[in-house]
Amino acid sequence: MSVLLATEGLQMRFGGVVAVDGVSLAINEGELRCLIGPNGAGKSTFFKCLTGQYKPTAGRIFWRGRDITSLDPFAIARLGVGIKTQVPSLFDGLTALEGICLCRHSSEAEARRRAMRALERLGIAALANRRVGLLAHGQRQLVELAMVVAPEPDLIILDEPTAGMSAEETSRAADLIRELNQQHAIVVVEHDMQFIRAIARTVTVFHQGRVLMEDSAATVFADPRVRDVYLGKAVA
Amino acid sequence: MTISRRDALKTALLAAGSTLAAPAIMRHAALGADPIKVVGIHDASGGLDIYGQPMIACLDFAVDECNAAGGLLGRPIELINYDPQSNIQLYTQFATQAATKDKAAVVHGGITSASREAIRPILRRFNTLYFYNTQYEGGVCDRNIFCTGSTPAQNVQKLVPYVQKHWGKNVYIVAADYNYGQITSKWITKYVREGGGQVLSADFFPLDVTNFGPAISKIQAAKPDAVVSALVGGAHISFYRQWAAAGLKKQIPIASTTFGGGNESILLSPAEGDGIVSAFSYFQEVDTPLNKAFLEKFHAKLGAKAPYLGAELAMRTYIGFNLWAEGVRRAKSIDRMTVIKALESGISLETPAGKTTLDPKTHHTTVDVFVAEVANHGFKVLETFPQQPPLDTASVCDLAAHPNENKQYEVDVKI
Amino acid sequence: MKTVIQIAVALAAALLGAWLLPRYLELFTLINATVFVSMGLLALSLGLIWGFGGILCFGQTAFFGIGGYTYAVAAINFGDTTLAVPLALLLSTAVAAALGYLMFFGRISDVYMGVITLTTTLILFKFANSTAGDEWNIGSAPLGGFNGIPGTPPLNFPFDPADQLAPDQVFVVAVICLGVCYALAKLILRTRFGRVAVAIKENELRAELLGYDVRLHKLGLFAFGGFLAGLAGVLFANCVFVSPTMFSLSYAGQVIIWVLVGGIGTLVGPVIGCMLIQALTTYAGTLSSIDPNLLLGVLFMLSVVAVPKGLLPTASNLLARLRGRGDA
Amino acid sequence: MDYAVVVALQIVSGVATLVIVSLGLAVVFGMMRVINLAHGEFLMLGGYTAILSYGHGINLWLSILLLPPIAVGLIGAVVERLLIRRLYGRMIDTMLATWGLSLAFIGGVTMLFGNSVTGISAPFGSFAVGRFHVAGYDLFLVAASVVMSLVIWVVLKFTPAGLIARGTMQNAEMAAALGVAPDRVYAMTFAAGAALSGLAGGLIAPVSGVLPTMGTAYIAKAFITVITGGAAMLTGTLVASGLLGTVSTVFTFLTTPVFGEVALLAVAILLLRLLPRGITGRFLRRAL
Repeated sequence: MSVLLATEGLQMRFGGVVAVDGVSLAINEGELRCLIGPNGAGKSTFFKCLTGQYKPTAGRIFWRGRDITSLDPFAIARLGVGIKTQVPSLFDGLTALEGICLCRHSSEAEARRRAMRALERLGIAALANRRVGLLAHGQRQLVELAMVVAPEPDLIILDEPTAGMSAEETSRAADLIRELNQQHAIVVVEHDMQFIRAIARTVTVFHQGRVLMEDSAATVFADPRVRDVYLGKAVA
Repeated sequence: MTISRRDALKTALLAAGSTLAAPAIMRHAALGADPIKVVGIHDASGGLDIYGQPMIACLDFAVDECNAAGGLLGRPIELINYDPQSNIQLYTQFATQAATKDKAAVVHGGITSASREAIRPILRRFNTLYFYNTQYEGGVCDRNIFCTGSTPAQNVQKLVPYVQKHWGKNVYIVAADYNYGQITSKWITKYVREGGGQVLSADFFPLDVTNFGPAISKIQAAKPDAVVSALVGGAHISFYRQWAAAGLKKQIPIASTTFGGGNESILLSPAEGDGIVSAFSYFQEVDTPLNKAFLEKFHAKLGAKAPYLGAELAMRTYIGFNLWAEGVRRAKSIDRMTVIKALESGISLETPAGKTTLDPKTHHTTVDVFVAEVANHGFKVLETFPQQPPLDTASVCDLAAHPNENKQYEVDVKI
Repeated sequence: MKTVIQIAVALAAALLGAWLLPRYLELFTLINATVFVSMGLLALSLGLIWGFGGILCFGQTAFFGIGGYTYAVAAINFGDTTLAVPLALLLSTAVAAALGYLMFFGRISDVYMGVITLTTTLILFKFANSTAGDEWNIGSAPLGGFNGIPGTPPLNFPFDPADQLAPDQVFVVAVICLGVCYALAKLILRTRFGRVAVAIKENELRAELLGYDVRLHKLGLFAFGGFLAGLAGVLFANCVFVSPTMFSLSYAGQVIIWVLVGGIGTLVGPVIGCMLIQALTTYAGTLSSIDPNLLLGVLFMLSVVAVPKGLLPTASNLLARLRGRGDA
Repeated sequence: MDYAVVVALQIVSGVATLVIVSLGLAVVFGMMRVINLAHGEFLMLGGYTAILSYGHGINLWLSILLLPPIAVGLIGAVVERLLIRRLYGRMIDTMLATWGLSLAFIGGVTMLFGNSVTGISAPFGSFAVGRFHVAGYDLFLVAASVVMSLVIWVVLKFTPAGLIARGTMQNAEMAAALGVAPDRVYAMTFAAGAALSGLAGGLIAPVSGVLPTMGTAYIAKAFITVITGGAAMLTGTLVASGLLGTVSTVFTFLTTPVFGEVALLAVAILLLRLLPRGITGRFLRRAL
């Protein structure tokens, strides 16, 4: 299985603060990777470097071996990366279907077909003609997921997809992620432990801008240091 | 408006005649004949109101005077005044309205040369006779226009020798940045060089500039014998104010081709204004019997509201209307071409500003020219030059030979 | 489907107006109407890039003036207006594209974009005002500074300089231009390019994350806005004349007010808003008792407080509520 | 040599004028984020207050320094209550409303005082620099701009009122939670900004003629200065005024006043392009 996305000594510095300090990791085709860590561990900053929203101050990012470090978000998206931000960003003025039809495609018909399929996959076909601005929070998250999935990207990156979701919605989201993982590689940035336990295979733990450890879910959850990191105790 | 019985009879006959000819026109009361429409376009507000208000007052006065004497051809004059608010686009709008909607017999108006050049093509295109009664940079050669104001060959040609005789050869020019300022500066340069002097520099200022600090410093650095100003409008008055504030009035005197056209001498305090010299074809202080009689009637009619006439512009509007009226009387018609031919037959009027003769070839006027100095909010006449012909325009324009000419000639001088 | 009807109605109205009005209106009113139409096109250009593209441009008059000046200078030099019009449109579009590149590829935020565009039109105003000297003549055409270029030749039939259009013919051309441009704008908004531009206004980040180069789309829409404003400038040059006031702060402000009063987010709103306010300004100009500025000023304040979303949207909402239909 | 001194003096007075004209807007727009397009007219009203009171025999210094700020401050308070209060947070509507306000002021003043240009002759006469003569009033303007800046700095930095105002602007809810009435603070701050503009109008009346449309000449420059200045309201405006004022006066000397203005605007665009959040968005970030 070839490496889809890799970072090498990635660093992001804001003035004196080093939010991401030399992170190197690799995501393979079809993999499901979770990036976890307490608030302020550098997860979201790392996410924004991957999506091109931030230009890293050092280190490099590769996509299928090609250096994409300085690309703009739109160029990265075109490579086949679906991106869902932490705060749901949608086209409130348009209907769900109109918004999703905007995903890049060859023709109108093609776009419409993909949009309908994405809505059905997410089980929200009924919302097609509803104006997104008027939908409930959970529904909006699902519409955004549909928008990300429609162009059938190779990799989907999600930043705290379960934020603001009820326990029941979170578990449904977990099933959804596992189902999507059959077709797309997925990277999830999250700190909600129940959700991670439900979907995780490989887990990378962030702590103060560095990778604390990276291993299978079971090993990571058993490790006392992870518990200390979350409780804010100093860690060796 | 009292019409004597004899005129009433004449009017009735005329009215009857015109009824047969064009029934549609009979909108007015059966007794009074159809009024002759005269349109005045002068800025009553905005930066140029200091010139416009006195001109409007004189035009109203002239029309009232004419109507009191029974109007023209037995018909009353109906004056329509438009205020373009110192905005050129409104000038074109009102000129179009005068020509196409009011169907005016004549349009008197335009203060800056910019506004004249904006409406001259329109009035020519819609065949409406146009009188431009303001002193300007000369050279307009167009059979549809009569320019009754003085031109550089009459005023600058008297002002510059005075400056060079009393103050010194070399001058510094400050002028308004549009065609009037640009071309007048060339004439000033021509006469300064002919007088053996040199123009050290010429600075041009858009009409809305009020801060002359840097310019005043540059003038001091150039050390001229005198400053010649062709500044225009309300905002530029602050130049004279700042010049006095910098205490330069005693060091470097000012002569101006425009100072006095509006009420500048009243707005500025004597400390700021006194001593400025300008040359025009009329000052309110010119002492001729006709001028005294005119001023008495003018102040009697308007009382306290009578504006200070200052130099030329208002009086030329009064004279311009009377020249047109004389043309209509000679032509016995208000048809444009007939009136133009009558005006070209050599008309000369004795006016409060002295004898004014219309030159057939250039449609300009031969006038007396006075050089005067500002003294205590008014003017003191220093020199008088009788009957100065418009030589500058005459040298390039001959409407008798080329009646379809439609161009403004410029003097060929490099500052 | 809705768009096709709207375009058909607009074109029909334009043709009807172009055919009927010259017969009934007096020459003077017709010339004024042409001024209103050219202003309407300018309002349409801002209505499109601001209402739909979310681009806050305070300097739409810059392209309006460039269109007018290029047309006048080219027409005087060529002696024939046939090539002058395309040149004017090309230049105003090019300048819009250049300014757009400077701003959008610099990822400038809204408020600063408003300032940069306002500054651009002010620079052009001050520059145009200072070109009275001979050294500013371009070929045989004097720029004329404060005077502007009074001798701007009116449009003539293609490649036939002698046959110049009469004022009523200019009116017909203007109305047809407005109708066609409205239809063009509506069509562009239906294409993917247009829909993406609207999406960008809704949420710029999401549009980019879908793989669209946001800067390029904004640039394209902004340049098209420059094209429309340039054409409006050419029409204005034919019924008034070209002068620095085309760039002035007062025009720049009025354009914004037409769009705001007419209603952001609609295309026909700004055009109606423009005609309403222009008519009111002209009417207010004739009143000697009250100063037109006072009247307009009070109107704008009231319109902001009472009609926040602009005339058209408020009217259409009212209508919708009356009919009980209303969007969910 | 003395010519250089004169040029330097002109530059300093050019900068001072820009500071005076922009400070009122720095408070209203810089702090309150209210786009006040009627700022130029507040200047004009200050100018008319100065002229009318001086014309009625009131002492020159009272009519320039005291009456304009009081009069325009009151007008500002009324305007804030009737109009601006409803529009906080709605940037575009504030812009349109204040544009209407500026037109209304121009129209109203034209109807009341007519349209002719009036003015006061500048006090202080002139003094010689080598063989040059410079108006004393220019130096007075420089002094005035320094004093105004100092007063604002002291009020904002050291007085409780200043602290409350700054706090409320940054987070009205939190200020309310601490027992401050945000509405009153907004009203006071807006009135203070208007008073500053009125004072500016009074100060520049002797230099430039006073007419109803005088505001339009200053509105663009003031806005561009405050925006180029950036986030730190006072320091930003001062730095931007220094930079833009110098550039504009130098170019005015080298070429014509028009190109002085064009140079100012061009530099502003360049600055905004290089520093998208203004000068103090990048440097001096912690300044007031």
